[in-house]
Amino acid sequence: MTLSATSEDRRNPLAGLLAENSNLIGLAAIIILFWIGFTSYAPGFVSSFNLFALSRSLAIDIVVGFSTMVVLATGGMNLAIGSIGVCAVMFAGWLMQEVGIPLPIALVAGLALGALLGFLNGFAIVRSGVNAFIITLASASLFLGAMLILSKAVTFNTLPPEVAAFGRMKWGFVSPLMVIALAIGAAMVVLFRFTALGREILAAGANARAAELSGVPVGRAIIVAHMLSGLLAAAAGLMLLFRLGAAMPSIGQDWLLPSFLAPVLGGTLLSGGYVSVIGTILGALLVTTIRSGLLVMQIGNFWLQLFLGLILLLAVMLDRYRSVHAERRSLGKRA
Amino acid sequence: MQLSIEDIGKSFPGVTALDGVSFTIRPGEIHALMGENGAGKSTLIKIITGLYKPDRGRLTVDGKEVAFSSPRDAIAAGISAVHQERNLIPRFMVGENIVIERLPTRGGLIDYGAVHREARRFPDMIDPSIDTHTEVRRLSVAQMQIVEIAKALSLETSVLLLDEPTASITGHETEALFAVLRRLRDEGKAIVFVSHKLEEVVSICDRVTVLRDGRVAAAGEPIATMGRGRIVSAMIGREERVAEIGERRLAGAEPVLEARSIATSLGHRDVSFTLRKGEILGLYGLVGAGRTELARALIGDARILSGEVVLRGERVTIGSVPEAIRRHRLGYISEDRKAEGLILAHPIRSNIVIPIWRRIAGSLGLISRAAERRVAAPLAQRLEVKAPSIEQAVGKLSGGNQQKVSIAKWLAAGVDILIIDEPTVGIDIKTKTAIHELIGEITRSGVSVLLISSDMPEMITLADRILVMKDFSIRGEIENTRRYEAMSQAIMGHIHDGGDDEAKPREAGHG
Amino acid sequence: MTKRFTGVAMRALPMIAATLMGLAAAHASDNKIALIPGGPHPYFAPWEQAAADAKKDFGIAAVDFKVPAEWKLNLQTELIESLVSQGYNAFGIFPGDAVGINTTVEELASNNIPSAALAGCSQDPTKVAFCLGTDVYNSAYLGTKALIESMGGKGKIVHLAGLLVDPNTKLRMEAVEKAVGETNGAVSLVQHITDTDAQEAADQKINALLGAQKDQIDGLIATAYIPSVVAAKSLRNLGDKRIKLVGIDDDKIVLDGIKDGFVAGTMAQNPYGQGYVGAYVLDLLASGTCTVKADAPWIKTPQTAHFIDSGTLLISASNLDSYSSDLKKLTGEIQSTFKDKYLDCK
Amino acid sequence: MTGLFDRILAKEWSALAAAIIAGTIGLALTSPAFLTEFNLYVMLRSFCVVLVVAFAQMLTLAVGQLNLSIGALGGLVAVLVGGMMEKLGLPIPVAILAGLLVGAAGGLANGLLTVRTGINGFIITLATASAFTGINLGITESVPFYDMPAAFVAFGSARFSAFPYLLIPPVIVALALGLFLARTIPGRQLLAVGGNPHAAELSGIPKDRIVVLAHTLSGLLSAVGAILAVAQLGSAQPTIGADWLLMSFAAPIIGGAALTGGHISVASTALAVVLIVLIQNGMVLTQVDPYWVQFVLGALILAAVALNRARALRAERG
Repeated sequence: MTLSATSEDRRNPLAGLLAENSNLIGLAAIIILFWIGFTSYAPGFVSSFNLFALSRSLAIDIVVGFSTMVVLATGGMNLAIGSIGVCAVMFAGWLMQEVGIPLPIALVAGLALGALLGFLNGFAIVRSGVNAFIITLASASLFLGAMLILSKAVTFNTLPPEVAAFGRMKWGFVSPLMVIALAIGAAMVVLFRFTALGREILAAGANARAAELSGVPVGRAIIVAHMLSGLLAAAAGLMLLFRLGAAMPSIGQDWLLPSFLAPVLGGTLLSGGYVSVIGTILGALLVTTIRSGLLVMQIGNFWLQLFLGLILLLAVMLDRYRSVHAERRSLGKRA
Repeated sequence: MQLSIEDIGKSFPGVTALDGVSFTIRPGEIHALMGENGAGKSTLIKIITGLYKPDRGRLTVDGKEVAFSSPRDAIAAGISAVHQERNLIPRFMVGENIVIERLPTRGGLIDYGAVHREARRFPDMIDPSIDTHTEVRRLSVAQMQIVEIAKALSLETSVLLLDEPTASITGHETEALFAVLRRLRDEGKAIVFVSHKLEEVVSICDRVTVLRDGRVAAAGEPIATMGRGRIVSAMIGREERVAEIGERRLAGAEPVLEARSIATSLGHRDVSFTLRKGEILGLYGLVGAGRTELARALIGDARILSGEVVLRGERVTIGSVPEAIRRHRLGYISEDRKAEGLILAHPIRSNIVIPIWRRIAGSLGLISRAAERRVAAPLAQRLEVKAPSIEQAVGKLSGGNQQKVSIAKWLAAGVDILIIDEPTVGIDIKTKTAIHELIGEITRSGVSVLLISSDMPEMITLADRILVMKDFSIRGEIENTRRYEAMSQAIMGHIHDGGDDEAKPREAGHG
Repeated sequence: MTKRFTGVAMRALPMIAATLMGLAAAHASDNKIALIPGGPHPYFAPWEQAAADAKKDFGIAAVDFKVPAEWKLNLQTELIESLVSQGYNAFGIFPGDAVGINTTVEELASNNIPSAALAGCSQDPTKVAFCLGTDVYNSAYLGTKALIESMGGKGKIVHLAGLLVDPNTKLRMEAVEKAVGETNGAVSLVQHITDTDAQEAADQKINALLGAQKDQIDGLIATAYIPSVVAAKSLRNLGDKRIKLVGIDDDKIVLDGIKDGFVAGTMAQNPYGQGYVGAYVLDLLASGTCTVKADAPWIKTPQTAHFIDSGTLLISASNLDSYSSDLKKLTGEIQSTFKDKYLDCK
Repeated sequence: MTGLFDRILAKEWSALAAAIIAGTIGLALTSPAFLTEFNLYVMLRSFCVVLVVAFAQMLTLAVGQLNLSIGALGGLVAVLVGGMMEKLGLPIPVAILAGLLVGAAGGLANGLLTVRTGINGFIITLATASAFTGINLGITESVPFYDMPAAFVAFGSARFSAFPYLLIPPVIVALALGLFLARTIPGRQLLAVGGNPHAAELSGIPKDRIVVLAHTLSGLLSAVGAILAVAQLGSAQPTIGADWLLMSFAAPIIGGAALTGGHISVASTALAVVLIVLIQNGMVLTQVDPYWVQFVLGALILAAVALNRARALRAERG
């Protein structure tokens, strides 16, 4: 019998593993290089204060990256993550401050709102068949507008003290928010590697028509992906709420670029069908490292925006090369 | 200008499309190019019109070798073509579409008066009622086809290639087109007429070249000497390699799938047939007969407007493909393996178990790769899928192995009614036979198969009964006597009924 | 960052300051102090000069003016955190959000890094040592009084205010309403137009307002930098001297407006003083020579119980040339009396 | 008669024209100030920049590309033009020309990167947008250039009764664009590539070069929009263009532009801009909460998309 399934894995599991995660190792190497460089230039970079601050903003960047990663899996996109995030935060803030709802219930309500708004996006995209870009561009301004109208853009800043306290908590030199982000990451790994739902989302992203004809309810998979994206955007927003200690209407407005940077740097394909959870985490780490490093090197945060743009261009080129390479590999032509 | 094709060869991963094709197209003649699906016709056309580059052999124009890297080069060398798929710009006017390569300008701006004057001449030849000012998207399919032809004519090249030009135009317009072609031929142009319609080829073409399985069955034979019968047999070929797939006890098998005068949103009217348990029901027809569309309607991928579908004796309406699979255990193997059958980037393991992820997953919806492997590996082994490991991306497999993965998928899904659409298109002969045996084997284990194919030998090998389809309706039903000669004549009879055919096949069913 | 606002008054300040401050004991200190605005805004431009002067006058190792790229609290927080890891050990901050800034301030305090709120206060309970800023309520009240006077005590006025999200805006709205209330009916407030502290929004709203109700309005009170500038420019474009305008801050366009009679006056704030005195006190706190006196003569405001007024005065045609030296004198007084009024020092 | 009515209804912009007329009448009745000369002038003036920005996006949409860098590129050009005039004291025409060149160069970069990587412009322009903003912030450190030459600022606010001079360049651009798309070869090629890329390529149209041309022109128009904005505001603000993204998509889409490319209309896009400006001005007059504009724009896009879907479905069935 020609098929030697089992032997392949035993013979060189390490080789298999290495080949598959070659780009993750590359990414990790770059990150380490930056860390060495920045630390040698500005010792303050690895001070416990900076590491704590770094871990806090990294945690949020990771979850924002996940929020886009889950829709990239279906080959779609979600421009409304910032608006969904701020809606969830303002809703939770309003519940806590005006209605007096205790913190845990307000958090759950915020997450539920995020999932609902994500569902609306997914439902509109599947039902109307219109390009995800337009639906989420329009819904982004709808959600943001609705929130601003209801809240009159007033910050909810007399929140229960636990909110700010949790934001400042320190476990060793890491913020508990980082632990939450890694927990969500673990959940993502379980979703995409160990559940039927995750496989259906990836199949819908890789080839929607073939998936449909194989019995995968593609419409449902896309809607669920957008619900998850909304949920994660709300989670990121609420984590920011802890960090800032106040529910502010300006949350989430600058999430679009980092939300693409982290997954794309990490290897998630823009065309859909492949996600790398660890890649997204490393992608977010690289972006946060560079952000913090530039600040510490007093290059001034004005030039930061330029660097982030160039990095995304580089990541996109890398992605292009990888997917063309993967395409050539999967079509049998020797790369 | 004389165009000759010399020993052209072209192959794709896992299949040789063209194997040493040579014939010559002389000026002042209409040269028919015929052949069954998968005979290599469309690949040859793409080579002649510069879309593909041949692996071996060469094209010569008046003896000089030419090489085309793009359609532009072919046009420059004097070869223009009307392809099957639409190549018009929907929101542009007819006139503009025709002369888009050389829009006349006055003072830097496009002179639309000149555009219409210039473009007017060509559609008028065929259908004067077409106004060059209307936008193409507002035209009927027939009118669009005429504009495509007009566009090719407007290039005034010395060689004009028409791929199934009469597929969607009426008899009256066909006559007008033939008159134009005859006039162009008399002006010394060379015309390559690619068509399935035997009676059209016989009435207008001077010579015919027939392709079969990538090789030339008849090279530039004058139509007068060939005659209808010899053309048909050249197309279908004589080999008697009818693989033995063993007898099946069909007597008294109860019907599993019945269509009672169903009409669909894709254009079927009053289609009825019965598929019995363990039977292979053949559905034969040419391009555009509506067979794939019928399959899509049956599995819930298109709407059934009227009539009844009865599954295992019970009347059903199937809303979606997932429902067809999960609730009715009805599967469909698509003709376009790469785009609709498989997920190329994903490994064999997951491609096989896609339909049953939900079933393998526990209550929490959790699956491990090991669980998938426990289902996929034995199936891949049983179907002898040649691959280094089950983690191999399906895209890296040969056509034959990909089809085996496709079949393994449906075996995993445990469907007992399987619609198979062109199972062995683009697959090498050796693997083809293995797949035929495989289909035979699964029917013996109780699966009923609706086989859609335009590969005559395959149909006669596998099918118990054969329905002949044309223009979205069933034209006849023939018991399969497995005698190749009689069966192929009978089938072609149904397809080409209406012509004054010498060898009128007697009604089938004679022993 | 080259200075943008090279008004005559500005250039004179350092020389005068040096002479007046001669008496302060010049003691070298190795503190690194950072003055951080909420984001880029012309109001804070004088902080850069104030930082340089404070460094020179008080021999401080470093006094730097660092601006977040945008008006976003997380960018301001990120910048402060980064500066801490670069060794800065005292911060003068304009809070991006009155409450949001407290989490960062508490973190600084826990690393015993002193911080002070400058030009705007953080909401109590807060760990900032003190809040040195303009008494916005008083400034808006005096400004509205001046406007009413220039209108002859009667007519309709419109209030052009800054961002709704800025707590100072609410105080200014209340002050305007109080001043109008005291005319018991002679003067009426048509509406507050808020969120005009961005150029494009201001331009669109103020022009639309003038376009629509030019004839029904008699006076404009602007309590934010950018609307004052836009209103001055619009009135000049309209060639309208009937509508009286009292603005805020001393932008060249507003000062020229006063000179040419389009603008009745403007409420000057004292950004230079806030930066200069702020750096001086933070240096003392950072080196531990002094601590803040609990029972000092603090002013109590709705936001904080540790408020110090950095001074405000009305600039009109009369004191157009002398206002900057008046402000200078005011800064000198606050700085020299600060130690014994508000601090216990070793 | 119904034939004529049907034909008008079929026209994309029929719904738009109706909405505009209804809006105008409504506003004129509710607030007397609406029809005053100065208010019309204010509306027309704010119409200029939005129109040019909408045309910039329309051009990339014509070839089925999405351009997210219009605002960022505009901001960069604004501060460069402002800086050249204030810091380097360059004469106005030289600064404007340099600004237009920078805009075209930015667009060219977008086009080349998109064609070279084969990825939709969306991601490329998302990255270049951040790069352009980065350069803008790097140069200005967010501090605007205030001292614009008097003639330049005067042009920004000069008017002849209700007609602002600022409206002249946008009108010229609109006419030129209409002519370019209807009567020039590159213009028709641009629409052809958008309508049916494969057919265009088969007809010998250099697809890649046309996509680069579309991006370059889009960059150029972003620069025009930026220069008009600087003239209107009288100062070169680094934040110019920050809120152009939604606007640049809303107008062409409401004007019936197909996202997949190939179908755009200068007239209906212009009408869509009129409608948007009308709504914004209306809201200021009726003292409606400013945040409603954001909400209404999103709703308008969805409504336009739904209308186009309905019209497409009806056409399919009809």
